[in-house]
Amino acid sequence: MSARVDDGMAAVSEWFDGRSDAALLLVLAVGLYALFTGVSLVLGYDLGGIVNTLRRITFLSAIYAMLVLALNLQWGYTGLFNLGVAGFMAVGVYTMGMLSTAPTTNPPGLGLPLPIGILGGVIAAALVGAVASLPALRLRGDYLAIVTLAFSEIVRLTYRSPVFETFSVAGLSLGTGGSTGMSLPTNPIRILFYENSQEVTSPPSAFGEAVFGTFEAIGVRAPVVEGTAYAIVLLFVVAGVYALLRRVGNSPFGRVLKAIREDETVAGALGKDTRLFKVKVFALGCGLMGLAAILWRIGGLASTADFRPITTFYVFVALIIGGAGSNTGSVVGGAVFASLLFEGPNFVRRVVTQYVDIGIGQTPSTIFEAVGPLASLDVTPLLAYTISDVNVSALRLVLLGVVLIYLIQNRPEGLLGHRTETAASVDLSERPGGEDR
Amino acid sequence: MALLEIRDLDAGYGDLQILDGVDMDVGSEAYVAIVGPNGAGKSTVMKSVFGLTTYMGGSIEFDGEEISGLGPSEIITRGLSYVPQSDNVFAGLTVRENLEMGAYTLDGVPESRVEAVFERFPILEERQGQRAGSLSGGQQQMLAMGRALMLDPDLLLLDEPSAGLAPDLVAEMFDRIDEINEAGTAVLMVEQNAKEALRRCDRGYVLVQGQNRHEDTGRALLDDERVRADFLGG
Amino acid sequence: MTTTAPDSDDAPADESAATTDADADAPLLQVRELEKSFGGITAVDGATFEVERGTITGLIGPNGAGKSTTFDLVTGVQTPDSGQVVFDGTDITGWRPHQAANRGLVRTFQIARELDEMTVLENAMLAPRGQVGENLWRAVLPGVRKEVVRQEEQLREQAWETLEFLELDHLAEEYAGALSGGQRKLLELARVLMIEPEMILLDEPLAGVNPTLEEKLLDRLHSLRDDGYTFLLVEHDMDVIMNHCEPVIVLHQGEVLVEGSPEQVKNDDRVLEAYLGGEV
Amino acid sequence: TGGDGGGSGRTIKMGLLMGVTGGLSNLGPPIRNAAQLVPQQVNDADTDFEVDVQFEDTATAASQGVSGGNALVNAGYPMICGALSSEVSLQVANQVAIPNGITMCSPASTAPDFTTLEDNDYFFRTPPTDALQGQVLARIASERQGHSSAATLYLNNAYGNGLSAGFVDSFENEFGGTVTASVSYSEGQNSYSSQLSEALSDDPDVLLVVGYPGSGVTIFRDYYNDYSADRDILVSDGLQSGDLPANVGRSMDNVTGTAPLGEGPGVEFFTEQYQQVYDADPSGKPFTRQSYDAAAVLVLANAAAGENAGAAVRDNMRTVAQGDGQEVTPGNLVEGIEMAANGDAVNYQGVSGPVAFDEAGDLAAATYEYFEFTDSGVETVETITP
Amino acid sequence: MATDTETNTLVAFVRERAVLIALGLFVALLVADLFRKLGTGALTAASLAGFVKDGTVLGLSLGLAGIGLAMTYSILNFANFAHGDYITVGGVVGWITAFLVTGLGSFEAQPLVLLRASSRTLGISVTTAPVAIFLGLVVSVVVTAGLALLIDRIVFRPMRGQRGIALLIASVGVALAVRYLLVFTLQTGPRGLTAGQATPSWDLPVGGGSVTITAHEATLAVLAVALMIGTHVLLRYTTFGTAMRAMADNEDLAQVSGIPTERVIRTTWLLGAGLTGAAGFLIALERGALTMSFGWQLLLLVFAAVILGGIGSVYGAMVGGLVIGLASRLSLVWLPESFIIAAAFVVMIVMLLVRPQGLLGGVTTV
Ligand SMILES: Nc1ncnc2c1ncn2[C@@H]1O[C@H](COP(=O)(O)OP(=O)(O)OP(=O)(O)O)[C@@H](O)[C@H]1O
Ligand SMILES: Nc1ncnc2c1ncn2[C@@H]1O[C@H](COP(=O)(O)OP(=O)(O)OP(=O)(O)O)[C@@H](O)[C@H]1O
Ligand SMILES: CC(C)C[C@H](N)C(=O)O
Ligand SMILES: [Mg+2]
Ligand SMILES: [Mg+2]
Repeated sequence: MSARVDDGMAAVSEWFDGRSDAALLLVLAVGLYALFTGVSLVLGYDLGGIVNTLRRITFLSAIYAMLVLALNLQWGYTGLFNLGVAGFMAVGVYTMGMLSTAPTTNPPGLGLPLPIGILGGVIAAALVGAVASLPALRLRGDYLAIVTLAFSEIVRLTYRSPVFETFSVAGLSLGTGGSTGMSLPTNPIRILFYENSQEVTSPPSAFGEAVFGTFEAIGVRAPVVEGTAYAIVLLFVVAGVYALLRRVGNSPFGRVLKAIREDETVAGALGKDTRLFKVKVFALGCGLMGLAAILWRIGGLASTADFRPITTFYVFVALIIGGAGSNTGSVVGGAVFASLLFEGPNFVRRVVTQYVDIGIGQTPSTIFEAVGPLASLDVTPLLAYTISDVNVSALRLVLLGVVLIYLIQNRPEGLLGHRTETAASVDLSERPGGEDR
Repeated sequence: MALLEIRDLDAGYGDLQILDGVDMDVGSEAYVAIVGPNGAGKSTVMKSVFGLTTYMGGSIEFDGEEISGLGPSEIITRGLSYVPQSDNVFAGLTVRENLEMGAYTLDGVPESRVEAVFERFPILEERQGQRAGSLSGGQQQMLAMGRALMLDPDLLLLDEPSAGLAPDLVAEMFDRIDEINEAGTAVLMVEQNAKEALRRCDRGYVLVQGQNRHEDTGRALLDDERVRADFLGG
Repeated sequence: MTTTAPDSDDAPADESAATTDADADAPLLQVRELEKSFGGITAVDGATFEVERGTITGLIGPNGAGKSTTFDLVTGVQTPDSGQVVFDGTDITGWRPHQAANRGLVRTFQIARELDEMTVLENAMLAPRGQVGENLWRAVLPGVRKEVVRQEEQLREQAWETLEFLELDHLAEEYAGALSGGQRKLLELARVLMIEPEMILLDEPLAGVNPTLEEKLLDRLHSLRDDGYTFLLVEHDMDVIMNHCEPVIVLHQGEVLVEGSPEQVKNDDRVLEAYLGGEV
Repeated sequence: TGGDGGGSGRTIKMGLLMGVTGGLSNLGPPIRNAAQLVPQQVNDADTDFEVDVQFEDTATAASQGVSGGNALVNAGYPMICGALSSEVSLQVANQVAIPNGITMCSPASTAPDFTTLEDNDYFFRTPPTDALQGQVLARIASERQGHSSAATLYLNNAYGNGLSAGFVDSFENEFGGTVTASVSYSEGQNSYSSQLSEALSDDPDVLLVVGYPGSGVTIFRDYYNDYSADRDILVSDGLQSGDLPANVGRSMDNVTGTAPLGEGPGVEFFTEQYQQVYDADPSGKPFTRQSYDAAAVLVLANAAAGENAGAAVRDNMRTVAQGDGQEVTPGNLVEGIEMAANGDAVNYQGVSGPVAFDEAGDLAAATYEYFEFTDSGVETVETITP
Repeated sequence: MATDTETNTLVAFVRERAVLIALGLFVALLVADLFRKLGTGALTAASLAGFVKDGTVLGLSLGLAGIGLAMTYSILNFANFAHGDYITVGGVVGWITAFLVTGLGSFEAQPLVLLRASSRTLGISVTTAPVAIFLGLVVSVVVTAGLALLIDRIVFRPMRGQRGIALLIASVGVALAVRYLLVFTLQTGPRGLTAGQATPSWDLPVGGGSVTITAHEATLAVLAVALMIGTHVLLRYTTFGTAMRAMADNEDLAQVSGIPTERVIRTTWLLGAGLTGAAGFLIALERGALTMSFGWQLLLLVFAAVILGGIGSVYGAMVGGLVIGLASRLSLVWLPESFIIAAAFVVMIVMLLVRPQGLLGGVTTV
C-alpha cells in the first residue's frame, strides 16, 4: 500500500520536476520576448523590425544554448576545463565550408552536398576534439585550460594562414580563405522557399511566393521570414541536444563523468577506464560545438575573427550564468547571455540615443571632453561619450567582466542554484519498494 | 581556573550547526581526551578552538581571555598548537621545511627545537630533505606532530595522533604525549583508540551528536558500563 | 566517437565473485620479487608472497615498510620497476587500475578519497562492474535504454542494502563531502563492496573507525570471506590482526620478514624488534 | 513611415555603417564626420525635410559589420552609407543589403571585387576602383622613381589582396619590372618583423605597403628598427594618416603614397562646413570628400524616390547625379532635395567631382593624389589622372 | 611468464622514454638541417643571427613578464588571466608618466595623458630622456602593484580557498574589465612612444651582413636579467620564500601554523605585479609602441614560457621565456611567418605532455 503511494509520489514529483523546468524556460522565453518587443516598440520598429529583433534573439539564444550544453558536458559534468571552444567551433565550420562550398567560388570547396558537409564538419570537430583530449588524459585544471586555449589559437592561426588560403590535395583545390575568410553555402532553410536554394538571387518557389506574399503584406520582409523559420528549426535542434545530454548525464555514463570530475584516481581504482571516458566526452562535446558553430555561421561567412578566445569566454560566461552542471541551466544561461549581455547593451544605446538629443559632431572624442563639462554640471557630453557605439562595445565587455566576477563570487552555482541532477537513470530520491524491515 | 574553558559552544559550517552547547575544561598541564562515534563533532571542537569553523554562540576562553573571535595566526601566538586529523603536512615541502614552518611565528628557527624533534622521531632526521608528500602515512603523522612541537606550546590540540601508526609507534606516540604533558604542556586529544587514550588521560569527554554525553576521569569512563557498551566495543 | 564499452578491455570482466575458477587451489594472488624505488629510496625491495583464496590475510609492518606502495603496485596505480603480479592465474603486472578492478581486484585508499560532490548513494552506485549504462549509446538510445534502467533499479537496491549495513543509509542523499572522517572510510568500504570483486585490498580500513562499528565491520568481513571473498588487510591494530587474520605477512623495509599464523608472527623475535616495540 | 510622394516634407532615413574602431580607428572617424554633415545641413536648414540617421560601428570587422547592418535593417533604414573597409562592405552587401533589398553606397571601399559583384544593383561607391590605383602606383614606382624591382606587403583582405595584385600585374606587365615578393599579413599582431624580412629578403628597390594605420604603425616601427631609411616605400590610401609619423616616432621621408582625390565644385563649401562643425581641417584625410558625396547622393535619391524603400532609392541613384537636370552642389543641397522630391531632374556635382555611376555602380572618372609625409601630416605633391 | 613481465616493464620503460627520444632526434634533425641550410647558403648567417637576436629579446620580455605570473600562480594556485592586462596597465601608466615628464610645459596635457602626443616631436629615448624613462618605470611598478592589490582585495580575497578554476574564471572577468576600461578611457589604436631617430643602435657584423641592436633592446635585456636575478635572491634567501610555498601547498595548515597568510599573499601580489608592471613598461620601450591589448596578446606566450619553465620557478620562467622566444623566431627558418606563434604553442604543448612539471619546476598544480 505504502509502496504504491510512494510510487505515485515519485511519479508526481518527476512530472513536476520536468514540468517546472519547462515552465521555467517558458517564462524566460516569454519574458525575453516581451522585453525585446517593448524595446523594439520604443525604437519605433515596424512589425518587420520587431519580428526580426525577436528572430535574432531566438537565433543567438539557440546557438549559445547549444554551445553551453556541450561545454557543460565537459566542464559541468566531467570537470574538464576546455578553453578551446572557439577552436573546435572553427574546425566544424571550416570543414563544412571546405566540403560543401562550390569548387568555383573563392576559396574553392569540394562542392559536396550540404548534409555531407555538415556531418563532415561535426565529425571533424569531434575527431579534433578527441585528439585534443590526449593532453586532457594527463593534465587537469588550469594546465588543461591553457593547453586547450593554445590549441584553439593554433587552429585559428592555421585557418588564417595564407598558406592554406587555397591549396590543393590530390588534385582537388580547396581553401580556407586565409584572413579574408570563406563564404559558406547558403542556409538550408532556403529549400523551403526558393526554387534554387543555393543561389542568392534565386526567385522564390511557389510556396515561398505565397508565404512571402502573406508576410510582406504585414510588413515582414522575405529575409526575415526565412530567418524566423530557421530560428524555429534551431529551437528544435536545441531541444534535441538537450534531451540527448540529459540522458547522457542521468546515466551510469554520467555518473562516471562526475566521478572523474571529483577524483580520477578513485574512478580508475573502481574499474572505470577514465581515459576512454574523457576521450568520448571531448569528442561528443566538441562535435556538438562544431554543430552549433555550423548552424551559427551557415549562409554567412567563416572568418577567423569569430573564433578568437573571446568567443570561448562568452560561452563560459553563459555557462556560469546558468549554472555549471545543470542542463536546464545551460539553456537558461545561453539565452540570458545572448539576449541581455550580448545584444542588450546595443539596444540600450539605441534607446538612449532615441531620447537624448546629441547633436551631430557633439559626441566628445576624448574622456577629457566628456568629463570636463561635469564641472558645470553638464552631464550630456559624458552620456554622449558613454553611449557612443565605440564605448558601448567597450563597456559591454567591462560589464561582462563584472558580471563574471559577481557571479563567481556570489552565485557560483548560477541562476538556477544547485540543482541536484542525480546521475542515474532511475530516481534516487527515495528508496523504492519500501524497506519496512 | 582552567587554561581552556569552553562554555555552551555552538558552532558548525556555514548554516549547518554541528556543536550544540558543548562544555569543556582543560586545566593547565592537564591531559584531556575526547572520544565518541564518527561524526560526533570531535574534530569540530578542535577546529572551533582554532577559529576554523563558523562560530554560533557560547564562549572559548584561553588563559582567561576570550579567543572565539580570533583567527588562527593570532591564536597560535597565545600558546596553542594544533595537529589536524588529515592533510596535516605541507606535501610539497621537505621535512625540514615543514618543521621550519612550524616555527614561522618565531623570529628565527631555533635549532635546538629541531634537534629535539629529530630526537623524538629519528626517521625525520633521516628524511629531512625528502618531500613530505612522499612519506608513508605514519611518517607523515610523526612529521605533523613534530611541526606542532616546534613552538613548545602551552596547549597542544591533537586530532587522532595515533591513527595509522604501527603498534610500537602508537605506544611510543602515547609515551611522547605523556612526556610532553609531563613537561608542562596541556594536551587536548581526540582519539579513536579510546581505551588507550582514556587509560592515560586525566579527564575524558564523550561527545555524541554534537553534545556532551559523559564526562569524568578517564578511569571512570573506562569502567562505566554504558560508555563501554556504546563506544568502546565491550 | 567510439562505441567500445569501457569494460570490453583486455581485462575481461568477471561478473560473479570468486569460486568460478577451475584451479581453485592455486593462490589467488601471487606477488614475486616486486621492486619499486623512488629516487634513492627503495620502497618495495623484492617482496614475494601469496594470498590464498578465501582468507583474510593480514599485512603488517612498520610505518614506511612499503605496504601502501605494494598495494599501488599490485593494483596498477604505480608501475613496478621489476617483479611480477599474478592474479587468478593471469599476469597483471603493469595493468592499469581499471583493468585490475575489472578483473576482480580492487583496493581502498589509506587516506580516504571520496567523491565530494556526489551523493553517498551515487558514490555507491558508481562502483559496480559491468554496468551497461556506462556505454554511451546504451545510456542514450531509446529501446536499449530499458535494460539500463532495469539494471539501475537493481543497483539502487543493492546500494541501499550496502549503506544500511554500514550504517550510512541515513546519509544516502548527503553529498559525500559532508561526511566525517570515519564516515568517509565507511563509504569507501561501501564502494568496494558494491564492486563485488574477488579480492579486496584494504589499506587501514579501520583507522579512525569507532570501536563499536569496528566490530560489526569485522563480523561482516568474516561473513563475506565465508561467501568466497578474499581480503588482504593492512592494519596496525594488533588486536584486529591477532583475532581476525590468518595468515599474517610482515613486511619490513620492502621485503617480507615473516609469514605465518598470528601466533607465530607475534612471537617471532624479528617481528618483535622491528614492529611491535621489542620487549625482546 | 512610407513616403507621401510629393514635394512636401518627409523624413529621409539613412543608416551609417562605418568602422571607427579596429584597424581604421584613425581614418574612420573623419569619414563618418564628413557623412554626418549631410543630415546636419538638412536638419539645420529651413525645410520640411528631415534626415534621420543612425550610426553603427563595424569595428572594421565583417561580423560586427553584418550585425550593425542588421540593426539598421530592423530599424527600417532603406539605405546604408558605408561601409569603409572593402572586406566589411563585401560581407554587408552579401548578407544584409542584397538579400534585404537595401541600397548601399560606400565612400571608401576600393577593392576591384565590387565591379563584378552580383548585387542586383544595390551596391554603389563614390571612390574609384583599385584596379586603377594599382596602375598609378606601378607607374610611380617605375617611371617617377625609376625602380625595376619591387615587393609588396599587404593586408590580407579584399582590399589588400586586390590592390597588391593590381600593382603586381601592372608593374610586371606594363612596366616590365620584377616583383621579388608579395607577402600578406593580418591585423593586430604585436610584431611584423618576420613579414618584413620575408618581403625584403631579395632586397627590392621599392616596397609597397597596403594596409590600415592600425597595423601600419607597428610595420613602420619594425621597418625602421631593422632596415634602411633610404629605401623608397609606397603606401596606398589606407595608410594616408597624418598621425603616422607621430606614432612611428620619426620622420618618414622615404615614404610616399597615393589616394583617390576628386576635386569638385563643392570643396570649399565642404571644407568650411567641416571646419566649422568639427573644428578641424579635412584635407589630407582620405575619403572625407567621397563620404560627403555618398551621403548626399543617397539622400537625393531617396528624396527623388519619395519613399523609404530600398529598391526605389536604388533606381534613383543614377538619375540624381547625371543627365542634364539642374546642377546641385553641396552648397545648395537642401534645395536640390526639395527639387528632387518635386520630381525635377537634378544633377549632383559633388565635393570629389561628378558622381556619375556606371553599370556596375562604380565611378566613371577618377583622380588620385600623390602624397608625402611631412612633419605635420601629409601633403599632396601632385594630382594624377590615370 | 617471467619474460612476459620483463617485456611488459621494458615496454613501459621504452614507452616512457620513446617520446623523449623521438623529440631528441627531431631537434637534432633540425639542428643538422640548420647547418645544411647555412652551408648551402639557403640561410645567411646574418639572418640567422637576426632571428636569434629577435628571439632573445622576445624571450627576455616573456621571461620578465612571466616571473610575476609564476609567483602568483604558485602561491594562489590559479592561472591569472588578468596578468596580460596588468602588463598593459604597467606599459600605459609608465608611458603616460614618461610623456608627462618629457612634454609638460611645451605640450598640452591632454594629448600627453591620452598618449596621443606625437612621439616624434617628444623624442623620447633612453639617451635623450633617461629621467623620464626611469620615472616611468617607477610609476609602472607602483601603479601596477597598487592595482593588483586593489583587485585582490575586491575580487580574489573574498574567494580565498576556492578552487583554482573559480579564481581563473574571476581573473578572466578582471581581464575583460581592466582592458576595456582602458579602452573606454583612452580609446583603441596603437600609440607610438619612442623616437626612432633619437634611439642609438649598433650594427654588429655577422657573416656577410649585420645585425642591428638598438639601445632599447639592450636596455630591456639588461634590466630584465637584473630584475630576474634580484627576484631570485629575494625568494631564495628568505623564509618568506618557503612560507610562500607552504601556502601554495596547504593553506589551512599554513594558517594553523601561524603563517600570516594574508600578508604573504599581499606581498606576493606586490612583488609579482610590480615586476609585471616593469615588464609592461620595458616591453613597450623596446617595441616603441603599445596598444590597449598588447599584454593580452602576449599572455598566452607568457603562459607558455611559465609552464615550460615549471610553474612557480623563477629561473624556469626565464629559461622558458628564452626557449619560447627562440623557438618562435627560429621556426622562421622552416615555417612561413604565419605559423611562428603556433610553433611556440606547439613547443609548450609537447613540453607539457613529456614533462608536465616543466623544465626546472617541481611544484605542479592540480
Ligand atoms: N567542512 C564541513 N562542512 C560541512 N559539514 C562538515 C564539515 N566537516 C564536518 N562536517 C560534518 O560535521 C559532523 C561532525 O564532523 P567531525 O569531523 O567533527 O566528526 P568527528 O567526531 O571528528 O568524526 P570522526 O571520528 O569520524 O573523525 C559530521 O556529520 C560531518 O559530516
Ligand atoms: N612517491 C614517493 N616518492 C618517494 N618516496 C616514496 C613515495 N611513495 C612512498 N615513498 C616511500 O616509500 C616508503 C614506503 O611507503 P608506504 O606508503 O608504502 O609505507 P606503508 O608501509 O604504507 O607505511 P604506513 O603504515 O605508514 O602507511 C616510505 O619510506 C615512503 O617515504
Ligand atoms: C578607408 C579605406 C582605407 C578603405 C580601403 N580603401 C578599403 O577598401 O578597404
Ligand atoms: Mg574527526
Ligand atoms: Mg600506508
